[in-house]
Amino acid sequence: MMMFALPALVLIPFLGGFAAWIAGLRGATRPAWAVSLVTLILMLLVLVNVTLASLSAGTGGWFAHFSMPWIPLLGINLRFDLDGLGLVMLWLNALISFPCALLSARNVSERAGLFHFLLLSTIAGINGVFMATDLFLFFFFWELMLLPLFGIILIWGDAGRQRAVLKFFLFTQGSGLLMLLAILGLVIVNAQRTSVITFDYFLLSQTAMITPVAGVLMLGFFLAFAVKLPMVPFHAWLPDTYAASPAAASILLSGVLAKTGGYGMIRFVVMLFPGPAAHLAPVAMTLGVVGILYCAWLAVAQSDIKRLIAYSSISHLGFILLGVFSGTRIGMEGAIAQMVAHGLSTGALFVIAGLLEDRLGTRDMAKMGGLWPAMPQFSAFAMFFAAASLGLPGLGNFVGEFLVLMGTWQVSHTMTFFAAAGLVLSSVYSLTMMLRVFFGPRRSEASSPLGALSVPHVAVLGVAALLLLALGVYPQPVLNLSVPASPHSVSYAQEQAQ
Amino acid sequence: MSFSFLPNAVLVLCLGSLVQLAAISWRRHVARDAVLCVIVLLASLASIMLPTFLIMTGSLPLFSSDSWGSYAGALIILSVIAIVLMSRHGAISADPSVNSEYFILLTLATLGGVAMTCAVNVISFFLGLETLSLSLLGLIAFRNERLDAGEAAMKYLLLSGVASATLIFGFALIFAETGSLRFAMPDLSHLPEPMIGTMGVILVLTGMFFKLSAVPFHLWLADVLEGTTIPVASLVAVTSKIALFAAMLRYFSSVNLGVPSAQVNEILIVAVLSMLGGNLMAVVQTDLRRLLAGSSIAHVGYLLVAFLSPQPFGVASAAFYLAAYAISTLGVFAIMNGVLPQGRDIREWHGLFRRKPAAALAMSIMLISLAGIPPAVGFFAKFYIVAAGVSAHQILLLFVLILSSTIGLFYYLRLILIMLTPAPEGYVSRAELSMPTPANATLIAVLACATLVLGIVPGALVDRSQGIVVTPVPIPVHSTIP
Amino acid sequence: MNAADPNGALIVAVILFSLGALGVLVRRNLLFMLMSTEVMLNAACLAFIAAGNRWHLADGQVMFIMIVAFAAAESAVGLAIILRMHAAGRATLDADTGNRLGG
Amino acid sequence: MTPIPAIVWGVSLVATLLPLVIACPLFVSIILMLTGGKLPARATTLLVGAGMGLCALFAVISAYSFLTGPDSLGALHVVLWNWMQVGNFTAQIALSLDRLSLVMMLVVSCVGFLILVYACAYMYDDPDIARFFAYMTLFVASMLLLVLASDLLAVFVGWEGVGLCSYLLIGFWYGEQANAVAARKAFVVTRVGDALFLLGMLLMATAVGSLDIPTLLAVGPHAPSTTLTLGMFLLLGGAMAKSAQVPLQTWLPDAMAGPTPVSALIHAATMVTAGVYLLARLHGLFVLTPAAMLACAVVGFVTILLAAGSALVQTDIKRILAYSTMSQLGYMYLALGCGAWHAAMFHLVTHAFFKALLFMAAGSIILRVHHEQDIFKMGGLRKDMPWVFTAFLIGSAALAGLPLITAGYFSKELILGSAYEVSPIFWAGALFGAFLTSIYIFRCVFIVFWGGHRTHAHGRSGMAMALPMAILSVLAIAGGWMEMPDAIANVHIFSNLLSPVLGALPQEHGTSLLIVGSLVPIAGVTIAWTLWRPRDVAPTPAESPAIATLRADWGFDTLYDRIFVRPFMVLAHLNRRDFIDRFYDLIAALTQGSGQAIARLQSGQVRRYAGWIAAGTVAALCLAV
Repeated sequence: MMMFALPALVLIPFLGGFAAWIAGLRGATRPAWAVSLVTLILMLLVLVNVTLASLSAGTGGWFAHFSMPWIPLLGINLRFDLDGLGLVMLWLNALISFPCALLSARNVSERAGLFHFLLLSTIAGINGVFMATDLFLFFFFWELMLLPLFGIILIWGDAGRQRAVLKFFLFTQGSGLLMLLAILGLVIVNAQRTSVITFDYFLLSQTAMITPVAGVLMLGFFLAFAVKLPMVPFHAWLPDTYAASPAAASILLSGVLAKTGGYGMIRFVVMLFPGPAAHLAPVAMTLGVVGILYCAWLAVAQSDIKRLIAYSSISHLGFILLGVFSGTRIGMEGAIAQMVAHGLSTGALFVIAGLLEDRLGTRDMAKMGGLWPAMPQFSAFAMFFAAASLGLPGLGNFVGEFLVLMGTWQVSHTMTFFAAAGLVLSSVYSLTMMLRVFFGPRRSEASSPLGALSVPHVAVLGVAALLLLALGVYPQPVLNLSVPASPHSVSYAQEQAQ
Repeated sequence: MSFSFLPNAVLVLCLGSLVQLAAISWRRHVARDAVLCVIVLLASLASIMLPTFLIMTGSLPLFSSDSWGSYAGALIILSVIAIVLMSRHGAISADPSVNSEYFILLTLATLGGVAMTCAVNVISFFLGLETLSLSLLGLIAFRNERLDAGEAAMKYLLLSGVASATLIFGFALIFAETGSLRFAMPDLSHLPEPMIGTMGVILVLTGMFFKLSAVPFHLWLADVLEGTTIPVASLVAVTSKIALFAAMLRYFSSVNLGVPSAQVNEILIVAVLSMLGGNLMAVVQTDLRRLLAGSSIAHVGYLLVAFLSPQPFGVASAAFYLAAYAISTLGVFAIMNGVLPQGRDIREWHGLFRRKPAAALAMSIMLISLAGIPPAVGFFAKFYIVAAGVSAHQILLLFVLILSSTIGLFYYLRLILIMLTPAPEGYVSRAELSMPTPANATLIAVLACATLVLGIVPGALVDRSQGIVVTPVPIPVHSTIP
Repeated sequence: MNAADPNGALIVAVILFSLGALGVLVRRNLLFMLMSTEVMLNAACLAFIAAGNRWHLADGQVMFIMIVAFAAAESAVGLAIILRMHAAGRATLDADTGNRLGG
Repeated sequence: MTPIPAIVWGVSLVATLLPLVIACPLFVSIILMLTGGKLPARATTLLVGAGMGLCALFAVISAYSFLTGPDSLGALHVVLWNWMQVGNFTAQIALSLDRLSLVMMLVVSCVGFLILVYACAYMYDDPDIARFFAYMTLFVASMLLLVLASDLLAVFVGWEGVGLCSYLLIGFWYGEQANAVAARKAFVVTRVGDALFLLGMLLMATAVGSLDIPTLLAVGPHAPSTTLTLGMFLLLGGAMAKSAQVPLQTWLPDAMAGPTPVSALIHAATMVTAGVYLLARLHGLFVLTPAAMLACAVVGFVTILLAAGSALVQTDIKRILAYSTMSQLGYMYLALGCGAWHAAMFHLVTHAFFKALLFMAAGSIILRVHHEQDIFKMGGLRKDMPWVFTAFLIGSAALAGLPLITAGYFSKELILGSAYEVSPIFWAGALFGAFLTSIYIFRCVFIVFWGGHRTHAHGRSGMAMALPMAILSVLAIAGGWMEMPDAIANVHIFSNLLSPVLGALPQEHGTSLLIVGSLVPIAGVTIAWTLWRPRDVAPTPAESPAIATLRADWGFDTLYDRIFVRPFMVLAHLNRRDFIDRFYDLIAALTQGSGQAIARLQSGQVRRYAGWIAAGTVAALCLAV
């Protein structure tokens, strides 16, 4: 049963998306919405099933495996494998996808069917990325998940979306082609060594260990993921894109899509090319620290709330880079925890930003101010997530950042020092946001009357808050589960493969 | 004493054109001629699969039939069938561009193309080439009521005249050196005056690059595409290029392109120029056809990457890429023809997703395929080419390819973006939407499906293309001067 | 040198070819440009004849005949097109003026 | 490796009550948050009173049963759950009760209880009362966690939680921009310290492998001394920021923007003392790093004088108290620096009493003179509010350290004595500080309560406000009598209580110091009387540039603004469009340009096309030949 669970995780959302599209063809919003919710719930159930099976299999190593030939002549298979890291990422994706579907109900009025189709196929693509262990398949999903997002941003986005979305696509695709080059290089090298053409992650990992050109190949992977993460100086696409995206898209982008970069860094850079990655580490970590400080600094100056959150998000992602390349287990775990926590907190912040834009009709914080009395409940949520994103102990982000810093400390004291300075800056911009939006005298006379929160909003924000709290006070389950399995650890899945 | 085949397709097409002529001379009936044309093409397609009927013995082998030839031939015939399907636009009598001769010319063009694909002798190659270009000339000039058509034809005539002359002069020089008309690049090292031989090869390359419209010999393409009807434009952009690329591949099949030499360097430079030039040119175009011209130039550049990458992937990837390119480009042209015949200015395409969602969707699929994004076939084609390049360590070419296809993404995506967004204020649309004919509609549907299916399960086509081999023509050696 | 000396003939052919090319480049009258292309083709013919002579092969003559045939067809079509353009309202034979395509 | 028996939650009475001490205020806070201000004011106040009462009660009970219990000399270790465990690093959520944390717990819970009762009356009419108490109780909860947590990382949770709550409370009246800004400032400045604290923890964790405080104390001494010193300096930095010591003191005066009970609770009794407590908790490591101790002493020394100096010229009653807090904390740091842990803790306790008292009194004054805070607009309040006057007088006396009758006296004497041990300079400075203290506080007393009316008070403070003040007044006087020098009376309750943890009390010095220390405050009071005794003309604040600087905290604020804040913001705004982004735009422009150039080749002139073909061919030929 486990075998077919993995492809099901890709197929269910995709087919569900089709169903939603059909349902929405007659212009009705409700049915499409309902269908996509049902689909997500179905996906969640499968995921739960997989998780239970994996937990019974015990932590560490590879839990599940699926493989069938795709293009046999080139040794390309439809191969999925699942390890702890992938599982945690899948969960993050599933959790983030709910608000996207739930909250879209109000701000996607027309062509809802199409919207849900695009949304669900994005989610399917992301699921695929987190499970694919055939490099061609991985690349296929990697490119595939962007396309529907392109549509979502373009159709339902805000002003300036054309430029933003083109930028987004050129950056990601261009870097993706570099990765393609690296993949093929690895395959060819492997073919020359073993005279067998294969795209299998596990088989290639053997070659990746020993080939002299590993450094160059790794660079191709690294750049692709660095753009997606994003790492300074490849971050230029992100603020524009986040700002121009509709709420659902920016939630998905910041919540999950950025994490695919971190995931790739772990699975295809550090795990596949340990040696070269170690050589690259100082550079990568330096860039990570630079990103933390530089983008936090930029965030302070933004007047568009979405741009502020976007820059803050880049700044936090710097910690992931730091942790992944610290080369210590603790740093790696921290990076993973940070991915999850950041996904939740930033996603929630984008929900809030989207709602503000919804209610006030502007993203300019100069036009806001003194909103607390107008929407106390909502403001309290905002305060919570702002606190989370400035790394308040007891909330998820702190666990991630602390572990990352600890891992970094064992490598370099100065970097840790500067990263910690980033914590101070994060408090500056988070509180500046609170100050300019919610505190101070009421400035937004022009704004429409601000009603209470809708039930879905409360549910979404509440769940996110609870999860962050849980992750903050008792992260152990996640830390235990999310251990990335190395390609060399021969698991029963692999034995089945041979 | 060597055998020479007369490929079935050539035979069938000759007979077919005769039949068509006879039919016309009996009584003109456009619909019938169109059907006849399709029948002839289908027959020739079927005949490719069959073993060769006619094996004549002679000292002068003109044609060989190998898998490469038949693959390219089949591709050519299919593309022409597609063109015929899209040609029947509007009421037949109303559109003078579609008369009986039109279909004969199409058949002849096919004949020329097929002949080129399997020619192993300069004579047969030249024959095919000129049959193709003369009938093209006729087709370009066909819309005699339009001044543009005339101008386009005139330009094509003059320039292709120059190109053919250059080509044939090159052959003459080589013949003078080697004393053989075999259609294969001579081994320059064993010639009395290698310089003349090299000159000859360079001139031949010039002619070929012109027909392929590779930078810097590309300038005619945009004008011609702009000037002529859409079906003919697609004939120029797809069929003739397939034919010529097939012939070129055969011409160089006997030499190892891995080792650098004058002509290899030239091809390399031209490939780089074409990839960059084509995309850069397309980025700034506002006329859709000129944009497509740029894109097709760029794709020639990509093809040359495969061309420069030897076995195992070289030929296979080239074959696959030809198919992918043909499908997507024909698709774009078919949609233009069916939905927005006057949609020259890209701004005409604003908001197509609202007005004609299905067509817009199909168009986007084609564009995505051309841009090389999954799940369209173009993605796998590009992947295949890059694989070939990597296996041949063509680092420079690959980086140029990545750079240029990133540039290329820009305008393909911008088109999709335009179709998704409503027209800007103050722009008055001159083109009105038209309903595609059933034939055209089916064509679009088939091509769209093919694009997606081949993109998701390319296995079958890969197997086919992996099986392809180019039987190298024996290299003309320098026989002693009596 | 006798007329059959292949190298001499080749040199003549090259000169002829370049003349033709030059003609295409410098002449503005479409007719003359057409004729220049014919000149280039004829240069090719000459080269083939000479080469055929050099190797005592008939192939040269074959090519010669074919090229001539092609040249004839090409010029015929060319003239037809020029006539058509004239009929369609292009007043001049000047290649540089009255171009509508391009840019 | 820990010498302490780890007890799992629920086996013994203490182990059961200890978590509840934290849980009570926490639950109150959560309830208030979830109800979102829908509760009526009365219900809210009752809830808070009950919650805090229970908290204080549990604290007292567990304290009692601990002291009477078997391991009253050691510590009680209650493991709640494993927080995180990665590789060889483990962090636990565990509480540990020893005599030190016991004292602190009692102070926090009991004084906190009193202050919240007071606050119930003070804030009763505020529409946002529920939010206020949600923050307040959450604050108490995190402070208790800070006090009781046995793992440094868990301490950090409380540490930051306290910071967040103070941020929320300072900005409680967010309607005014200024309050919100002050709140942000307070958080950011303390956050600087927190970052240092975090780095210190990282260093310790890597050196020792655990952040469990007993383990640290046990294993830490074996760590290389440089590491230890660096770590201690970092922790000291964190503590200084929390305790508003120079040079990180600038946030405290602004923090008076919050309601007065907030000032009483946070900026007098509890939060600012967290740093002192932390250092006392780690004294076992602290003694090993003389450099850090010296630094600590110097910081305290400087702070005493600077703060006292600017307190001398303030006009806002709450600011006066704020600066007095700073300088009193300076005494504690001086004591810590001199290794006089008992003295520091003792002063911490007494200071909590009288400073809370002072703030409460000030609060009731402010409340009854229409939120007027400028002392020069008050006057002659002695008759209007005798009880408040008495309370304030007692508080001031304790702060000034009037001999024998006040708690402040004894604790300060203890500090002065130990300062003298280390260096007479410290002693002299501290003494001078005491002199200034008595001057500025009695300046305030004389101006506010004597002289003619300049504003008229209304209403009277209710029972809920009077009672806590009464209790604290008693403590402010009698609190000192549990620890007296032998010269006066041989009472050592406090030091005996703490000595199992902090070691024995250093031996006494001559009575001469004692006498000097007793005379100085009296001299100060007399000077204050001569300067500000009631005259026919209303007193006015002396004005001069120097005094203005003094009043503005010696210009630290403006200095920081010039050096850090302004450049940072200006540059940020210059680069708000992100020059890296601009760079990519440049690339795009270049592409477009070259595209234009290439497209321009297609002029439509057939001869030019032919020219290009010829050129290409010729080029190829040249390349080939």
